Amino acid sequence: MEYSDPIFVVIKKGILHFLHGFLPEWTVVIISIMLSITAIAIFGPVTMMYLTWLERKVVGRMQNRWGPNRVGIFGLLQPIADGIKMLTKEDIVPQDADKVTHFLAPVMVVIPALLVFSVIPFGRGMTAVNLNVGLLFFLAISTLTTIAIFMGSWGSRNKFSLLGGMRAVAQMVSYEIPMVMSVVPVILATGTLSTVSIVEAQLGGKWFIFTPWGFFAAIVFFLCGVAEVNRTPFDLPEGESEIIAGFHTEYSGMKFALFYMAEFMSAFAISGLTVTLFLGGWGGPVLPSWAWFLLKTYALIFIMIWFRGTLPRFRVDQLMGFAWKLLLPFTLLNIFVAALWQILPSPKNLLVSGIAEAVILVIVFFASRKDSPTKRTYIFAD
Amino acid sequence: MDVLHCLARFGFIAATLVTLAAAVMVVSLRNIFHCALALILVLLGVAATYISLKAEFFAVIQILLYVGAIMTLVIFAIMLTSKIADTTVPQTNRQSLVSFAILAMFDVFFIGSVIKTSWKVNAVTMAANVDAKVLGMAFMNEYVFPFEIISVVLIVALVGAIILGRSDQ
Amino acid sequence: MFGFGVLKGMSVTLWYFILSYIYPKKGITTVQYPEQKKEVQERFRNFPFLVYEGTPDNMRCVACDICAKECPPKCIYIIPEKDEQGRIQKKPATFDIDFAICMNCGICEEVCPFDAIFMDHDYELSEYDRLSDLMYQRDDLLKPLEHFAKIRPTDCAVIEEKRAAKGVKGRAQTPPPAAPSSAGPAQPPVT
Amino acid sequence: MSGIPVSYYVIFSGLLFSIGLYGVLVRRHVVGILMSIEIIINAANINLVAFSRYVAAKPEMGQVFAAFVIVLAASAAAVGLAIVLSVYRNRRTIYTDEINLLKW
Repeated sequence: MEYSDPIFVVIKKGILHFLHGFLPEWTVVIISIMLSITAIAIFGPVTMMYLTWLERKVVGRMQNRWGPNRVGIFGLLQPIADGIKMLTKEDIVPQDADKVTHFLAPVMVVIPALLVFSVIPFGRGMTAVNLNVGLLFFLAISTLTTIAIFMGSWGSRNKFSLLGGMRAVAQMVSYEIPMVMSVVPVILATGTLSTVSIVEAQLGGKWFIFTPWGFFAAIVFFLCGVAEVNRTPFDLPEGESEIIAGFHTEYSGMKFALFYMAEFMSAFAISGLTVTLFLGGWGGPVLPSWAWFLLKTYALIFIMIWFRGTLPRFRVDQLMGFAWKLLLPFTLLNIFVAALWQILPSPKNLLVSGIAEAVILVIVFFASRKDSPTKRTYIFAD
Repeated sequence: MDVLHCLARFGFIAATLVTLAAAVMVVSLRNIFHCALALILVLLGVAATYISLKAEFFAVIQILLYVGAIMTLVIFAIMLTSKIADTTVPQTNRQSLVSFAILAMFDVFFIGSVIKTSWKVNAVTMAANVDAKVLGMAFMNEYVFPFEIISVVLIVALVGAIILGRSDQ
Repeated sequence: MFGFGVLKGMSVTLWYFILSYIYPKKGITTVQYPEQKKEVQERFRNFPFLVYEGTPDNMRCVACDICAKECPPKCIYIIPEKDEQGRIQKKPATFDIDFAICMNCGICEEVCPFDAIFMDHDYELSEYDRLSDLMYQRDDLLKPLEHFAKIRPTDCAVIEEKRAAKGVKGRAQTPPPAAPSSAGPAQPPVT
Repeated sequence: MSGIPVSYYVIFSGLLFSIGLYGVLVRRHVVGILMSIEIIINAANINLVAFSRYVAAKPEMGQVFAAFVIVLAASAAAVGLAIVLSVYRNRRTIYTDEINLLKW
């Protein structure tokens, strides 16, 4: 398949070529880096703004409502109105709060959300940094969010914040493990940690989601990603009906908006990484590569919003049990299935690994069910 | 490209200074939670050092393991134990002045001796590319026995930690 | 079982999502409020108003103060009119209702022996100042009997029939939907 | 990176080590001591990686050892924090000079 450079790459190359005429080489290198950073720094917040719009629209439609439709046509200016409102709101800091921590937390939470964009391949040649450990970089940087959330929750000096923060940390640490484990088969198949190489290994329709192990690994990875960014049904850290707003109870105005921004940008990044790992990245016919990437990513984001429109929140023990009893053993065994797929010859491996996958799924499912807590008996409610 | 090298060097020195300042904060701040946050900064600075040594894989592992796992554990332990924000409790014992003097003397001699030593730099390893594949090969071929031992140690430690940390039924 | 419940629930929301595009009438149940308004029911009640017949001078209220006494949040304030000798007239000089306090209970309507005060259907009353703008004076509250007949035709017919049967003189002689020109004499009813 | 001599790294790790050792010596809080130990381990790791890059026979050797050290640090942290928790549960204190049951 022949791919030409996407338009954004052509523009960047043109600018650099123009500058190369009269500037020394090192400034051109710096400007090249700056251009990538600027593109991400613009793309991230704009994505966040329109994801809020999209989420409100889609959830509204699912709940028999129109969603925002007042500001601008189809409510398209709603994010800007929200932004103005957020910026002009009073910034409230609790009297007993740990001022430094309380101030730093929203900043710290946005940094990893922006950093992970640097290794996502948005299109052919459209990766800001082609790290040879890009995948691990993504996973490592996204763990920094945990610390930032905990800083905010502890710095607020509010018991609901602290509860939300503790829940966030417990949940993120738990879901980190099946997430990494579900990525291992992909590394096994491609033999690389670079996101760009992973996408290139899937070109020509050899998407990993079409393999038995890839299908389940993609589901597990996506579910863990949803849990990592604290979205419904895993939104226990900010469960409104239980602990007010969780870790961002004491935040208002722009600081709250930063938490929100981090959540949405992480949601986009997780969807983008799922696309990169399992759905063939930017590969696809006819359309330009970045359009394919955005199409697939927004399809996954739609699924996230669909979850939010449908599912109720997990209970804490269900949440932990799901991660440790179902997902973790399943992803561990999934690695073996992926190894089977790798070593067997081509037509046989589909059958063998498919059967192995089904057997493992059934075993893990029933093993985890047996241990699940017995049905509660209500003594006083009857 | 000389300017870029200068910038990289400046960045490394800045990261080093930030790391040292954060390390001082870890041992001197009164609020133990702030200490943990400063320790995270130290670990990130050490990861930056690894990147300057062209050990990107190791830097990422450092962030993933230390910041993601160990620091979360430490913060959980801090939360579970004590009154953290109470600044009236003294956080240092009486040895602080003595140990400060001894360690300062140690540092002076140490830096002096390091500067006087002439290091034989190995040009081959300087240029070598150590990525995840090379490390994996090393783990699975030459160092496979220590690798297995260390995994057993880790499992034993985790089981022990669970047994120790479990509340008595 | 086996997570199929989740899929079932998700198919429901997806169906409504699609339905809202292909058949919005059923898929979307909200009303676009300032442009579209829902028809209020006839027995809907909001803040009270005072009834007059024909001209605003010809009001039914006799300043008996019963509604002010019965009002649970005490939002009604009445001063009867006095003539030159200082005798109390059967007409309010001041009839204030503080809509910021009124709780729409409708007790004033229930207790009024002269059928002079009724609950209105108007609910768009927001103001910028709750102290002065929501304090409705007598002249703000006065509305013709035809308004009452229009918003609550059933109640109006029953009440006016009863008044006619009781033989209340004067103001009840005109059938409610009639033109204001045929209003009765201006004599205050002797009760 | 070629511009940075190896002595920079050694001095850096030496300073980090002495700061960590100071923390171990003077901290009263057990978790503080554990955190200082983490600093010391990191200083050692910097040395391992730097020497493997500059002077070792094989470039991956130091990193392999540093990985072992990280695993050991993780197990030490896990066990240490579990001990801290059980001590706190039994004695209601985590200041080292107040935990003197075995002192004579």
